[in-house]
Order: sequence, then structure tokens, then C-alpha cells
Amino acid sequence: MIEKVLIANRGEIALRVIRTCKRLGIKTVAVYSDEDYNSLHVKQATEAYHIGEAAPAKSYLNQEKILDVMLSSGTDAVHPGYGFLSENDDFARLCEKNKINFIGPSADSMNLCGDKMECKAAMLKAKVPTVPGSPDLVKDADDAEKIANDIGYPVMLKSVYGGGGRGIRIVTNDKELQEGYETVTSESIAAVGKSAIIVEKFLEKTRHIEYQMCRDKHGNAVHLFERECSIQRRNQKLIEQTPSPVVDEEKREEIGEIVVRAAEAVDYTNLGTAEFLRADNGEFYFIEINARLQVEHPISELVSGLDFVKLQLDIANGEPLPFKQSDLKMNGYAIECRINAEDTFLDFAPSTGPVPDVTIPSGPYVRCDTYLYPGCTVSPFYDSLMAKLCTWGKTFDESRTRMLAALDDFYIQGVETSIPLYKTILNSDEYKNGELSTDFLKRYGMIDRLTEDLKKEKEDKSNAALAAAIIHSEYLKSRVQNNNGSSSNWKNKLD
Amino acid sequence: MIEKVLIANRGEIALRVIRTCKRLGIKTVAVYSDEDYNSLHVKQATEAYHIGEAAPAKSYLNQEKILDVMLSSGTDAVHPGYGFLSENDDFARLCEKNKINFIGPSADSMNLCGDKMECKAAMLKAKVPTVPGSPDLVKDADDAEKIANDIGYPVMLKSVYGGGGRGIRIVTNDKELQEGYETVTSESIAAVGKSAIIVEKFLEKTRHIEYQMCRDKHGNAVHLFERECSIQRRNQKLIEQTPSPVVDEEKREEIGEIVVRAAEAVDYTNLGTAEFLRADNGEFYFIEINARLQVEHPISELVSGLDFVKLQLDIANGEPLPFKQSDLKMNGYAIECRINAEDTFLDFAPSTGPVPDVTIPSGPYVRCDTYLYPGCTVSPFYDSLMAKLCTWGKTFDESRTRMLAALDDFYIQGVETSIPLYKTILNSDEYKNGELSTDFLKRYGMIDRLTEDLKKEKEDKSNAALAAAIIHSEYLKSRVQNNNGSSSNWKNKLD
Amino acid sequence: MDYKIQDIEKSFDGKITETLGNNEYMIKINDNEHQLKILNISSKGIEFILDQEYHRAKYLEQSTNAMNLVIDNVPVIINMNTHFDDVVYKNSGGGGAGNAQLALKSQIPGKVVSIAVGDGDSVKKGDVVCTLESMKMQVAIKAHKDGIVKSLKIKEGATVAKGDVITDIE
Amino acid sequence: MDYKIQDIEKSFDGKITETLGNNEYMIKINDNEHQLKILNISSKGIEFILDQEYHRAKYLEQSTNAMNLVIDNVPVIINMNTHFDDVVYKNSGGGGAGNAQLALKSQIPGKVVSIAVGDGDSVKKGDVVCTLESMKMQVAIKAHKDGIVKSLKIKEGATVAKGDVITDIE
Repeated sequence: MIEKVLIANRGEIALRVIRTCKRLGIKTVAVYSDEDYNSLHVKQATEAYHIGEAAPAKSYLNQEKILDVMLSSGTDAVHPGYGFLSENDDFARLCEKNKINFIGPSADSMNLCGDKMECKAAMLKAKVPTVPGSPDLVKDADDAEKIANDIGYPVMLKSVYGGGGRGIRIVTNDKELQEGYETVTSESIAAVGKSAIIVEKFLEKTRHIEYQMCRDKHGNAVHLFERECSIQRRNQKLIEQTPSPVVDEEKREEIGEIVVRAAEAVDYTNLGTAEFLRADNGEFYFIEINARLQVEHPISELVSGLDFVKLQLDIANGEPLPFKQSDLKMNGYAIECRINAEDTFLDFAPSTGPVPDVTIPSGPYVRCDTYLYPGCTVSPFYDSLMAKLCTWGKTFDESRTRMLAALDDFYIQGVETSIPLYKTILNSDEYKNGELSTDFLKRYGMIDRLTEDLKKEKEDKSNAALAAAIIHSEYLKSRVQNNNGSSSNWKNKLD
Repeated sequence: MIEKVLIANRGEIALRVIRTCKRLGIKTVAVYSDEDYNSLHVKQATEAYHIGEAAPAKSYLNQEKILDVMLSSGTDAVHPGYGFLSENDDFARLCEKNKINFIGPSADSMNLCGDKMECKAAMLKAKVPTVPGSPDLVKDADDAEKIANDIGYPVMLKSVYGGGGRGIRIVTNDKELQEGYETVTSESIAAVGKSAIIVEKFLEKTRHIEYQMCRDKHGNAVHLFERECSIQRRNQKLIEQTPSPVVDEEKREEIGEIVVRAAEAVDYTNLGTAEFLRADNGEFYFIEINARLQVEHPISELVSGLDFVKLQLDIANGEPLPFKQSDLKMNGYAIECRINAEDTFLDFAPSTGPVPDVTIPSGPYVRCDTYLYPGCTVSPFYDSLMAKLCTWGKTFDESRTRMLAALDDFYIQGVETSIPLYKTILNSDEYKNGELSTDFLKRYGMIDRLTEDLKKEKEDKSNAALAAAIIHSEYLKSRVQNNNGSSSNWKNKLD
Repeated sequence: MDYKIQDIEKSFDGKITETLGNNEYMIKINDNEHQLKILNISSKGIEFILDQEYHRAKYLEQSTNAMNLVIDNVPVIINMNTHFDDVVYKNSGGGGAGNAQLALKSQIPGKVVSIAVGDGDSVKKGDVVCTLESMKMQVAIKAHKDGIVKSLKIKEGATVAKGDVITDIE
Repeated sequence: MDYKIQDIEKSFDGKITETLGNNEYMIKINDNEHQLKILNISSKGIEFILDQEYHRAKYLEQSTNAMNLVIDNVPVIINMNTHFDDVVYKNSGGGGAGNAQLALKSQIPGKVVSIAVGDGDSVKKGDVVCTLESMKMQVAIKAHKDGIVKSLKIKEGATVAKGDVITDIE
């Protein structure tokens, strides 16, 4: 039985793990970098150890140092959180070798999940639908044309050495394909001296829908419903919700069965996520497995009533799942907004620095996972996620209106945040109607709408702002003209 | 349709009402006394009006003044909260007369609920079991003896003019009854010049179990499950939970049907509570109806997923209930701890004053309804309830351990609180096993156990406390000995 | 005084028109009068009720001509002319008739942000001698007379109290 | 130094035994040594890691012999003998050989809580002249020599800075 867990992470996810451990009477060991002396995870853990400099490579990614702390502190398990070492199979193997219970899948399973080509092959074998295309590299333009005709146009020609839009062509007929094949090949050779091309079906107006999955060491597996995470910027999720507006009970079960097969195909244990693209025609295509607890797990907790960290601990302890698929019922609607320190108008560039003041929203069916506190600092060394604001509702609209009220209450001084953008999105008809897609922000011109909303907000507040400015000016003048500068004196004087 | 609600209350319940209204786009009007200028309900409402001095009679109970504000502010409905005017049928009538939608039962129904004798008669007619006893005043000692033999000893002889333990005798046989009758009569005459006695079955080791009920203006009624509120001090609830450990699905339905009959018997509309005593033999006896939203409503919200304030607004708008009894399913377990400003060791005497610092607990499945903020004041003019801390869990033990963790996180500087007592109670085997009764605190010597727990806590913290004291002493001395008193300087100096 | 809110086209005229006692004031913004009651005020911010509605402002950085504040969680930048430099100037002896006073005194407490002159420099009445930061606002301290800077008493980064001598000007 | 925690029978002996640099110290409590690292310190409280465990103390009221603090949300009263009065006394000129110094100066900044003497009173070396409150602690300021109180400079409720003259003693 796990009695002491080292959390090889920082920020809100470290706090999340500590919270469940504390409740269960399990001791926790925090590790921290030079940048994190005053972070909440240091303050809330049972023990805390300094492990190095601010740069992740010198602290949170330093496997040897973390292992030293585990061994010297008598830790029997490690929770990797997300990011950092969470999907590093070398670290999982290092733990296995040192008899530290790694709370996650086995190193081999993690390795398989991380290898896109091998994982895709395993999925095809398990009849898990993947994006249609060449099973491997295509031989030549004619081979590509044959595959394109099999899967139907439009298709994407992709050099496996490409990236950043180079070495990619979308083609809609045989002629374009033949031309495109030449272009992609020459682009790739020009860039890296070689070329290797695959063909994949091009999907328009896709949604990102993923399934929480869960499998114990005895082979029992369930899915814990889907999450729709289509609202993204630069392929990073901003807003997630469950259920998805395009998944009904029947679809949920259909894809859920596929998810269980996917977990079995890679011998996955512990909690994880199977990610899918959903094409506009309703088809689901597996993309990858995230072999860890995900950022957006709270919304699945809210509709399942489960404590996922406890579930992870139980599975790591070798216990069988305490439920069958038929015991699990989805209850209500949940939304998560990722509160990032970033400037929407500077293409979401990070915004860091001290946070002298912060007001965390609360209230019925509101949950906020965050490392923020008044006087904390948002560090440039780590990712921009400051808080995960989640709301639950018996209906989607209850969840949505609670989120809007909570966003209104959320105040973070000192850094730019994504809060205003989320208010614009959640108030839009497209969001209300569930018209989601991974290009949502561009498709519906959300940044322009945000600009309008911010202007309107300022207009609404202009009288109050002016009143504050007028009073402040008088107050300042009085401090100069009056011997005693206290505010009460000033009030008496003006009276 | 209600568009603007005046909240004739203060503290956490005013905030609770504002929160739902804000989410629904309904304007809110706060009223405040001299004592409450800086209270959160003033800050969070759409509008705020000053209505008088601190003493409730001069502000929150001042019907005319509140009516003035309603009329001048264009308010179309009033939410009375609990306490103050919430069960005042004159006020309900005043609102009705002025076409203000009173969010609660009709004045007539409220009047009937408030009259214990008439209400009991209505219940007997509707076959709602009440505590066995004389239907009315007894004629003489022999009449009392006859009734006592009908209902079985022990019985209670009670002067309707008594109170505070005087004019009450518990008797176990005919002889004691004859003697007791004389004593109660003479005590009552000595105290108030007259005597009028009723006989009631004396129930030992009772539990306080109540049902949330809900009835619309079309006569549709449901119950929203029970709450057990047995842990009390001086007849005031301290800890509530739902479900009750002694109510199973069958019992829930059985008593639930009685509750619906009780609501119909007094033509109750809107949300309310039917209170019962449960004898140790398992029998339920109706005591009274609380004709308002109750303090402990959040735990019923947590297991039903409903927003009770929204439900109240919908019913007040004349809408039919959006569900039938069969649609309602109880989900999980919830506990509420009433965080009072009181000194457990001074017989729960109120403790008031400024609160310079406060830390409100949060986290998954934790809800805290409170008016506290750093720098606020706990006023001696109003009741001692500072916060309602609620937790939910898929199991009772999840809810309980979450509550313990949340209580640990709750810090309120400046006043004594009931938090330490709750930690002792929630850690006790009796509480874990559901061995609840209205005399729980005395029965299990909880105050003595608290004394022990506090001592142990201090022992656990003694090294840390001493370390803090040692460092502080050195720091102070250095400020005297050193020209520059800044802490960083001191650190350098000692280094 | 004239005000301009960044990103909003129209400009505003605003002033206190009446003090009602009990921390209440009448404020006129353009053509409309509003009642304002102060609940709390400090150099960091103000809480007030304007026409029965609560507001909270936090003052962030400001100069004498712009104020950066957060009103009800909404950040706003207001451009204005406070004439605050003038007030400080008048109170430090500037603008007066007498030239006898040597000492230039600070009329506000603050931190010395920068010093514009050195001992022996000659200054004209109204020249900036130094800049203080007070209540998050930068205020220029100007020479109250023509003359030569003698025995400058301040250092960059140090704090001065109200009434402290900044320099003599002979 | 000896410490006693209210409601706990045993008493404690505690001191700093070594300063390790980087805000770290070795502290000995009874027979055990502990490593302590300060994260934050001010007159209001301290945050530190003691043997790898984080703690937060808030200082509430205190006198020179008792400290009322909240450690990790647990209120604790510690009785102790800080000898703090003595330190103040020595630093104010008391205990020294020279009797020439007239002025009794405050060695701490603080608020004047009470004044024990009046102008013209005669005092003995070590007599309490006034009590200051500093960092929530009440500290007695004692006469540094025998003599007559002359031109008392302080008022009740006023604040004095470190080094301010409290009174002359002739």
C-alpha cells in the first residue's frame, strides 16, 4: 500500500495530488526549484525538498536528483502529474528498477503510446479507426494516387521530415496530387536533404473529442465518458466541456467500446486519455493516447463524481476497479476554462511577473484548481496555465452561466490573462449552440469580437472610472495642501 | 417574470441569492444597516440602499423602510432569506398588498405554519404523524393520566406558558404524573400567574431529521430528500448531513409521501422544510414546517444537483415544477458544518470583532457559503453564523474526509470558532458510525475530547512554534542592535 | 477637469460639485450629476457607491497626466490634466512673491526617482530639480526661485518626508 | 532560553546553534538539532521549512515574557524570558560606565503606550520611564542613570523613531 508519494511536478497539478493524498492520510513529498521556494505545493506537502535551478532540465526534469529525494525520503510511489517526466518512459523504468511505484502506465506501455507509428499499427490491429491514409511511407506518386483514390479526396501529402506548414499539400484530385507530390518532395529535399511522404485524409471543420479511460492491473477497463476540447489556439486547448454537444448516449457507448479496445491494445494501466478527431460527417478517428492524468480531468470528475487521483492510487496499489461500465452514469454538464497568463492580442504570448493581488472565484458548483495566491509570481520558466476554472450544471446552460459569473469574479493583477476572451466566447451564439471546431477562434472572428466587448465594458464603467479618478485627484491634492495626510482627515476637510 | 429582486437580508444568505440572480441576469437590490456598509452583499448587488441602524428592529426588521426601497427602486420581488422577516406573515401580506412578489409561501399558509396548535391540527387531519399526546390542553390531572396511559410512559407534562426547562416534567408512571401535575401547575402560576398543560410522549435519544419540500402554485409537490441535523447545541444545529444514516430508500419514500401531504395540508407553495423527530424505535413524528429556505439547504442542493434559489424564483413566477418525484435521484453524500463565531468552552458564547485575516477552504467538491473576507467584522448585532462549509462525496467517508481537510484549511483570525469542535466530532467513531442523536455532544463527552485534541495539536506543533519564537526573538533583538531594521539586513547579519 | 478614457472616443468633463458630509459628494460628469459615497479610501484604491451601485477601484501606476486603474476588475487608462505639479509647486514656495526663502522643501512624502541638477548648477524658477514617486505617481519638484543649487540633501532611491529640505537655492 | 507552551507540561530549552548561510540555521530544542530555512520574515510572521516541513507562524500580541502566535492555524501561547528589556536597556546607554550622557534615546521604533514619569520627577537608573509598543510587543524603556527628568519629549499615543530622544535625565 502506498504510504508516501513524491510529486514530481509543480503548480496546480501538484496541489491537486496533495489534496487527495492529505484526505486519505498519505504523506506527500514536494520537490521545488529555485523559482518555487514560495510556491503553494511546497507549503502544502508533508515534506519539501529543493532539487535545483529554475530551468526544468536542472530540476523538474532531473531524474537522478528526483530519484535521490525519493530514496532518501522513504517515498514508495511517485505521481508525475502532466508534462515534465509524466510521459518519459526512461523515468518510469528508472522508478520500476528502484521499486518506486510509478503512478501511471508501465514503461513499455508508455513507450508504445509515445511512438506514433507503432501505436497506429497497434490500433489498426485492434480495429480502432485512425485517420485514413497510407499505412506506411508511400513508394511514389502513383502509389500515393492509388491510396488517395481509395480513401477519397481531399487528402494531405505530408513529408515526415516536414513541419511548420512546409512539406505539406492539400490536394483535391489526381492532377493536383501528381503536382503536389513533386513540390513536397523537392521542398523536403531542399530543407533536410531527403524526402519520405505519407498520405492522409484531409479533415475539414474537425472537432477534438477525447475519452477518459481507466484500466486496472487485472485487465478490467472502462471509459469515463468523453470531453470535447475543440476550442484551441495553436493546437493548445483553451476550453473543454463534457458531454460533447455531438455525442449522444448511443455514440458515447459506440466510441467508448473502441476506447476500451485501444487501452487493451497497448496494455495500458492506470488513467489515461484516448484522443480523437471527429470529422464534420460524424466519423471518429483515433489520434493518440495521452499516457497520464490530463489537465482537463476535473470536468470528467464533476460529471462522474469520482476522485481520479484516488482512482490512480488504487490502481497503482493493484486494486481492481471498484465499478463496471454499467455502474457509471454521466451526471450533468461541466466546462473548464484554462486561465492562462498570456496576451490574447499578442498572439497569446506569455505574460509573466508578480501577482500582487488575486481573487479566486467560488460558489456552488464552481471549482478552481490554481497555484495563485496574492503575492505569488507567474514564472517565465514554466507553462502559462495559472488556473483551471470549472463549473458544473444540471444543464449545459447552468454550467455556462455559472462559468460566466465565475469569470467575472476572477481578478488577477499583474499579468495579462485569457479571462476576457473566454467571456466573449461563452457569450457567443456559436458557443451556446455547440458549433465547435478546432478553428473556432478564427472561424467566428472571436478576437475582433473581444476587442468590441472590451470597448463596451470600458464604456459601461466610464462613469465609475471617472468618479474614482476625480476623487483620487482631490485626495492627492489634499495630502499636499494639508499637514496630516490621513484619508479620514481629508474626508473631514472636504466635508 | 421577476426582473429585480430585493434581498431583505444580509450575510451569506444574501450573497447566495445574489449569486443565482446574477447568473440568471436578474437585478438585485441589497439593503444594509449602519453596521453593514462594508459587507459583501452591498458590494455584490446591482444596487444597495441604506435602511437604518445596526439593531435589526431599526433596519432588517423595518418593514415600512424596506417597502419604501422596494417601491422606489422598482423592485418586483423580494427574497426574505432566513430569519428576520422570512416567516413574518404580516410582511408577506404587506408585499402581496403592494404587488411585490414575495418569494415564499402565501401569507395565509405562513400564518398557519407558524401557529403550532393549528398546524398540528391540520397535520392530524392529513394523517401526518405528530408527537403523540393531548390534542389540546388537558382538563385536569386525571385527564392527563388517561392520555398518558393511552400513549404510554414516559410522558412530558408541559405548561404552554413555560420555557427554559421550567414548567416541564418528565414522568414515568401514574404516581409521578399526579405529583408532577401539581408541581408544573404551581410553577407556571408562580411564574406567569396562570397554567395550561399539555401531555406529550417523551422521546429518548431522538434524531432530528427533516425533509426539503417543494410545491408550485399549480399544486404539484415533491420532496427533495431528507437531511439529518441531529448534532446540535442548545437546540441549534451545528452539523447536518444527507442522506441520514438511518433512512434507506424505502423509508425515504414512505416519509416523503407524508411530507407531500404535509405541504398540501397547509397549502404550502415555494420551498420549505418539514421537520421531524425520529424516535430510537424508528418512528417519525412531525414537529413543524420552516416556511422558508433553510440555512442547511446547500447539502440538499449538492445531492440533487438543483439550484434552490432558481427553483424558488421559478415557482414565484408561477411556473410548474420542471420535474416529477420519479425524476429525482439522490446522488452521493453531503455534509455541512456551520462555522459559528463562538467559544465552545464558554458554553458557545458569541465571539465577535474584526477579522483581519481569513483563509476560505476550497477544492474539488468543497463549497463554502460565507460573508467573510480579510478585514471584515463579525458584528455582535446579528447571528453567529459566519460560514457554511459543505463537502460532497460519492461515499459518506469521502464527504467526511474532504470536510476534515477543508476544516484544517479554514483559518479565521480574531474570533473564536466552532472549527476545532467539528474536527473532533468528525474524527470520532460515533460520528463515523452514524450514531447520532440530539444530545450527541453530551452523550459522547465531545467537549472533553476536544480539550484533549487541542492539547495534542499543540504538542505536535511545539517544535515549530518554538522555532518561530526563537527566530522572532533574534529578529527583534537585531532590530534594536542594528541600525537598519529590515529583515533582509538581519538575515545577512546573522549569516 | 478634462478626462479622456483610452479606447473611448468621447471626452469627459468631471468635477466635485458639492460635499454632502458623511463622506458623500455630488459629482458632475459631463451634464449629469451623480451621488457618490466613499466606503474606503487609501493610496491604493477606493471603494464607493455611485448612484446606489458599488464600485471598487485599484490605482496602479500613474503619472500626473495619466492614471492607470482597475475599476470593478476592468483595467482603464485615463488621460487627464490634474494640475498636480502646479499645486505642489505653489505649496513649495513657488509662485509666491517673496524670494527670501532659501530652502526648497518637499511638499509630499515620496521616493527620489531622479535628480535633475547638481550642486553649483544654476536654475531658473520652475525648473525641475528632482522627481519623487508618491502614491504610485511621479511628481516633479520644481525650483521655487532663480539661483544656484547649494548643498543638495537628497539621493536617488532615498525617501523624503513631507517638509524635508531638498536643497537650498541661493 | 527557556520556553513554556501553555497547556503543555514540559518546558523547552531552545537556541540557534549555527548559521549556515542562505537563510538557513541550526536550532537546538532540548536535545535535538533541527535545520531551519526561512522563506519569509516580517514583524507580522514568518514562513519557514523546519526539517523539510513547511510552517507558517503569525505573531499576534506579545509582551516581553509571552508570545501569542498562530502556528499552522493552531493558536499557541509561549511563555519565555527574552531578556529583551535588558537588550533595550543596554543599548539605550544603561549599564554602561559613563554617566555623562543626558539624553535617554529610544533604541526601537514604536508607539508610546504609557508614560510612567513627569518632568521634574527623580528617577533611579533602571526605573521605567515609558512603555513602547513595537512589532506588537510592549517594551519598557528604563532610565539609563539616576537623575531628574527634564523636558520629556513624548506623548501618549505618539510614535517615536529609533534614536529619538525620550527625555533628558540630569
